[in-house]
Amino acid sequence: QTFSPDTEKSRVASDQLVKQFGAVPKPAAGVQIGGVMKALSNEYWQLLRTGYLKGGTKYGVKVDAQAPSNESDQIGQLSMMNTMIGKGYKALLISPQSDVNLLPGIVRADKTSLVINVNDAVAPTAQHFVGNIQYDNGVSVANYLLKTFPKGGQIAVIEGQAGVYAAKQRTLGFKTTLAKNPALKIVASVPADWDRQKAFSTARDLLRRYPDLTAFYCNNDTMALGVVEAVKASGRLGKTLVFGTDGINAAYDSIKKGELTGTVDSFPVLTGEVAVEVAVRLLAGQKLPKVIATPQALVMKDSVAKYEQFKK
Amino acid sequence: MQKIQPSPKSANRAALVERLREAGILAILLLGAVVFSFLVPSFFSVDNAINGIGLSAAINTIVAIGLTYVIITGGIDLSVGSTAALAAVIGADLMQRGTPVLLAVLIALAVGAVAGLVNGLLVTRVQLAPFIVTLGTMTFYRGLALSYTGGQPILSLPDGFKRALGGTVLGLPIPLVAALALVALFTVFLKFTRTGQYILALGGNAEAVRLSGINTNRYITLTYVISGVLAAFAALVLIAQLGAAEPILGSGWELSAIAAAVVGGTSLSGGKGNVVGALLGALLLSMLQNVLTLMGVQAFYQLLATGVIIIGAMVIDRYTRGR
Amino acid sequence: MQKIQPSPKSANRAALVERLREAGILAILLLGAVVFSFLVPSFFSVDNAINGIGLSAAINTIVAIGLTYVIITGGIDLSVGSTAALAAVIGADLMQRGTPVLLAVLIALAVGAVAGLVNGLLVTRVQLAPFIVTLGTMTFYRGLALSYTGGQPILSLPDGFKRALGGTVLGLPIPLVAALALVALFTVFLKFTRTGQYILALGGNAEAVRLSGINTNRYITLTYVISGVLAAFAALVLIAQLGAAEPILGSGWELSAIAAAVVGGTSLSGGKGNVVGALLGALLLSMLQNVLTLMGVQAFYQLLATGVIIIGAMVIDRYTRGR
Amino acid sequence: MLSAQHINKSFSGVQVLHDVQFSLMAGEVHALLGENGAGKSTLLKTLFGMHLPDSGTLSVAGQPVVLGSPRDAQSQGIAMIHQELALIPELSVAQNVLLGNEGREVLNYGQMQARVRPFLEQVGLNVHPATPVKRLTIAQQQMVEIARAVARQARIIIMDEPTSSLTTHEIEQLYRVVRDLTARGVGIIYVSHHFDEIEELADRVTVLRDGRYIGTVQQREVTQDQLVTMMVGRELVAQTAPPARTPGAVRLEVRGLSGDGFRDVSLQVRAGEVVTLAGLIGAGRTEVLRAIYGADPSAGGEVRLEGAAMSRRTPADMMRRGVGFIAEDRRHQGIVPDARVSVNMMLTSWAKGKVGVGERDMLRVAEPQIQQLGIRPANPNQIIRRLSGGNQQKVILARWLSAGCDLLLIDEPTRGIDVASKADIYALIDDLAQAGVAVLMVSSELPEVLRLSDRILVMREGRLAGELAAADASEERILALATGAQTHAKDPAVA
Ligand SMILES: Nc1ncnc2c1ncn2[C@@H]1O[C@H](COP(=O)(O)OP(=O)(O)OP(=O)(O)O)[C@@H](O)[C@H]1O
Ligand SMILES: Nc1ncnc2c1ncn2[C@@H]1O[C@H](COP(=O)(O)OP(=O)(O)OP(=O)(O)O)[C@@H](O)[C@H]1O
Ligand SMILES: [Mg+2]
Ligand SMILES: [Mg+2]
Repeated sequence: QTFSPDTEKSRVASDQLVKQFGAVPKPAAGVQIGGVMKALSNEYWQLLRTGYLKGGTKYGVKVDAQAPSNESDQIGQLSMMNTMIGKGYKALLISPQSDVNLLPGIVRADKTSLVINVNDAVAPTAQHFVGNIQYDNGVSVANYLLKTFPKGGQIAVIEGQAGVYAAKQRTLGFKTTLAKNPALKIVASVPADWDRQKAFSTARDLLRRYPDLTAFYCNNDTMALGVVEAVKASGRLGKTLVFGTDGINAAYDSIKKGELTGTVDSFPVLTGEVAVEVAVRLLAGQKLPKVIATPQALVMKDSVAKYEQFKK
Repeated sequence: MQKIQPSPKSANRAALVERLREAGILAILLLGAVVFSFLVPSFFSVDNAINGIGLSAAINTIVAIGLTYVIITGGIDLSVGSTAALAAVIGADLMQRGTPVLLAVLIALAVGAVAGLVNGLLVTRVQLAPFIVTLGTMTFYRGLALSYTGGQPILSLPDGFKRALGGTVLGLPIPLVAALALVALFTVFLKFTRTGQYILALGGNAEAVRLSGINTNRYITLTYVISGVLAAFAALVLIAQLGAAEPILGSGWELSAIAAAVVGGTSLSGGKGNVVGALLGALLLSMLQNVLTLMGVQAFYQLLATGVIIIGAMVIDRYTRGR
Repeated sequence: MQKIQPSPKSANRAALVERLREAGILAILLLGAVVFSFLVPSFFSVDNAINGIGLSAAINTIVAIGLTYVIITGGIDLSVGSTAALAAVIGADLMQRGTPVLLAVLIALAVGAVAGLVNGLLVTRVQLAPFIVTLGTMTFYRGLALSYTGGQPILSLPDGFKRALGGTVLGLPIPLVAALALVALFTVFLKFTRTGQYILALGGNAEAVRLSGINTNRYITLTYVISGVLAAFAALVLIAQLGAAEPILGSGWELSAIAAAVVGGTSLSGGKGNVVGALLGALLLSMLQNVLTLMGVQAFYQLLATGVIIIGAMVIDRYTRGR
Repeated sequence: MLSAQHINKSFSGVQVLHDVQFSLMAGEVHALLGENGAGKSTLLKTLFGMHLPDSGTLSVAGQPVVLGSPRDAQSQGIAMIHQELALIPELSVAQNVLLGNEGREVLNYGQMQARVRPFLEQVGLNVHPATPVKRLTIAQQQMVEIARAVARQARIIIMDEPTSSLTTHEIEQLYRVVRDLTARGVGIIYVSHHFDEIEELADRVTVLRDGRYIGTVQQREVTQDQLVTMMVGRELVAQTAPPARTPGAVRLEVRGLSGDGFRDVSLQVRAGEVVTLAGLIGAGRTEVLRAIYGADPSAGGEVRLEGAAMSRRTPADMMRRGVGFIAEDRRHQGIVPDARVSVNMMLTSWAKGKVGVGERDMLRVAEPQIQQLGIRPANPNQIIRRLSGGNQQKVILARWLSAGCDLLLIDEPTRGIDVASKADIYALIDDLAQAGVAVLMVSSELPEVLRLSDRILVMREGRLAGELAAADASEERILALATGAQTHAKDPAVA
């Protein structure tokens, strides 16, 4: 009964929007769109914000995006949303800190402004969701491993904060897919709370216990970069693969240096642009499917160049 | 000799000076409100006061009342956020399974009470430091809440419950009304009951209270129970607003509530504190957040501004009180 | 008359009892180590002890030393994590721009010192509560760190720096060696210098020390400076290992460090504390984390286990000390 | 009605009470005498359930009892006035008096204040019952403690040095209270180091020495000298006036000093001179002393040390200029309770760079001081909190003696100190003066004032009321100045 973009039927890929719904209509003059971000302390959210601003310029609307000062101030974020509703934005792009903390804001905004849920926690009552399919993040790394290590190996998962939607789905997608080959064994799946330092020391412990570890799959890039340092310190660079998620700049740099094996880029800048586009279309009265899935791709050393253009 | 004894008048004057502490923050609050009303166009509105400031202040106030009690005895309760989450998911789960709302609410409050009782007993009977005890239970209760729901949120709460705690009465949102009522109740309780007086006395000089033949352990434990129950109640108010309960609810509550209490004049070394101060502290912090958002201040600068304003308010408070 | 005088022997016994506090935790550490060695195959190895537990405890130990000093005077420093972040990004930025490593390190430490000095002056000169001051600066320094880098991590640190603080000496990781050296240094400083004695006495009764003609403000401020410098140093050690400095580094450090100090026998009400205890406390917490990771305990159960073990260890400690 | 037999008590292996016995009859005042550290407080604490004796029996009204906590003792009708004040500073006088005895759960302040008033009147404490206790002087707080014991309606009241911070006027009040109580059949155990009080009040006297029971005598049948001999095991020769001294140059000059609680105080103290501020409770003497030392800010006026003006003084400045200060409230302003005796003694010496912090350095300084002042137990490593009150006071004196100073400000130098030690301390102050140290002290004990002072400055209501030279001084003249009464017309309050 719960809304999950990962399984939602009413869904369209963002690159199909123009094909299916025509060119982006011109918004009325003076339309303002507000962004309620999750936080700005992770580069991912900053890139998303960049996308919003870019989208605003591109489609001719003014976008203000704000973020609470830390990632676990749920009531604070709700107050922030309430405050922004009061300021009279035509559409609000919200990235809730948890699945439920912005629900009353959504109800309140219903009368005055349109609400679009942009990544990564999912408000079950949101009318529209723009973002990548979290479950698929895990799937793409698992598929790569299935293909590369058909004879099997030992895999460790570094999870995000316990109980968070993105962490759950990414891990689930990864594990479910990987189960196709029982020889690829998940030897550990432990949380590091999105934190570089924790990921680093957890990975060191795991490498000691499983010195021949084949690969780490990490729920985000910050943790993956911490894991890379642990792998380097254990002298296993190149032997133990490390995959991250998000596609932040630092992850690209690391991939280019040959340290991080790959990251599932969900193109935050592009996502931000799409979110603004979707808002503009909806404000113009278009009927869009409930979920607009943004692209994602497993970026590795050989494909860095191809994807880097989306970073601007 | 008569002349040099403190007269009743000067005793009243003393009480007045004590009250100035609250007045100081009230003044800062009002001053802030006036300044902001000029600076920020959309600040001065009933809607903003209620929805922008009121709700977050209400939850924080309710939690801060309990923490004020605990802190007055010289203790601390870091587990409030986790207790809140545990009570919320158990209560919500029961409602979802069809338990009558009132019963589910009572059970949730009881969960809060038990969580507080465990803290209290570990502090008084086993004589562990409150910080360590509640640091441990903070983690433990969170683990309980998460494993209880398997990490999933509980989404569909009965409308009756949502209306009862999330609605409005006389145009005022119930959370705010509840917070104000609790402030009144616990102010009276602290000042006009024997128990409240013992709690105050305990923080001032626990040994002296024990020598007066009073069972100090009982009263210390009681403060943790109060803190647990109020955290549970705050959680219920919140989930009624949100319409859903999740096990990660309440993280960071301890810090905001301690901040509200301390800004409101409660001393972390115990013996001094008042519930109205906690309310004022919570309002001040919420107003700050609200104004910074309205002004469109970016997150990084919000942090800078928040830091400066918290310290600034305390400095003003310090100098208006004199000395 | 002679007979009722405690002999020097019994005085030594008293000192011994004081030391039992440390011994108690040491015993728990060893007991834990034995139990876990049987439970978890890869736990019992020199490598795991040094590189698994020791290394991850190093950072926390360094921060906890500073907090121990602050807490002994009856204060608290919540700003260590933010101070660490600020020092780290400034130091890293300078290195990235080609400043000589040693100079950049010194500047980063100076940033920590200044951050601590600000805390200390607000506590002693303006006489605000340490909790509020460092809550404010915790927010403020974090805001500074974030705006300094625009929220971006600083990635390319010179290899010389990484090797200097992240490498090994005699097969031991430098962070661990540094932590142990600092524990020794600050233990000696506390016990065998005038300043250390004043810091201890201050926590016991600041007014008595002030009336003995001692400039208590200076010593209190010093503890905050020490805390700031050590937080900055811990940050440098961390970024040398991680190879990157990010402005959100260090969040939550205050809680782990306070926990290590308190588990190690430092009393939050001041006057009592020892640096070796902070080391033992940090080791205990790291061992716990290490074992849970090695055992592959699921996220939710890690929380449950952490809570139970922290409290359990303190209960055992309590009863082995007797009384 | 109360009897204790064969009481033994030891703390961490050190025996403090050896086979002690004690009994109390209804309506009697039974004084307990002994030197500092003799075990008086310890015995009383076992009677009040604060310590369980290692062996021995207690009985109340003929029934054997086990007193495991103060609650048990209270339910047996025992109340206690503690040597160290046990009040809650933030609560009002009324709340403190009724603490644990409020009756109903919901408090009615008006009624509580009304309930308390008669008790305050009975002890002669003229403050509003709503005043927070922290705003009272120590003496007033002591009277609150007494009122509290009275309000308990106890059958047995234990008073552990109730007069150590009272002046003559309150002591008179206390006598009256005690007589009221005994007339109603209440038994009182009374500890004091003042023989005049014992003479005035006590029916029987029990003497302890080194934790041993020496004997119980009828007060009327013994002389003071006999009691002293029982206490200290030898005879003491009492001196009543200071030795002849010739003061040197002016060391401290205060001109027109004003502040909280005092106005326009001017005085001088010369090298080798002992000057005392005398006066009634609340006359502002403590405030003057603290303001001179820079412990509190002053509102106006001037303080000069050897001619040099000390404007913005802090204790640290004053210490560096050779000024010492011993505060009135030993527990809150004197000792560092959880630190060792040696550390407590060294604080100032360290600041002056006179000693290192090595154990051997500390012992080198501490041991002679312990010997000289007769501090017991003679163990520099004991935690000071575990010392008897009198011995704590000696440690604080030792703090300044070992650091050395040219001007010593002492507030109540012998609060809670026994006769023998008092004589030692007087001799010590004499020696200091002899060595050229200037001493300015506050004392509420008139015999002490007369015994020590070269000059006596009497304060009344925050102002200097007059000055007496040692030769002209007498208790009557001091009191007359202190109360503002004419020299011969007796103040009814003092009578
Ligand atoms: N808790 C304790 N631990 C160790 N020793 C103690 C403790 N309490 C008291 N003592 C010791 O017991 C002895 C008796 O102390 P007590 O306080 O009974 O003396 P006192 O006769 O009341 O002296 P004073 O006249 O100074 O008040 C002292 O040597 C003291 O140091
Ligand atoms: N906190 C306070 N606020 C206002 N007045 C005070 C305060 N403390 C003391 N006073 C008043 O200051 C005056 C002098 O106080 P203080 O008792 O300390 O003088 P003193 O002569 O040293 O008396 P004592 O013999 O008790 O030491 C008194 O009138 C007292 O009531
Ligand atoms: Mg005594
Ligand atoms: Mg005085």
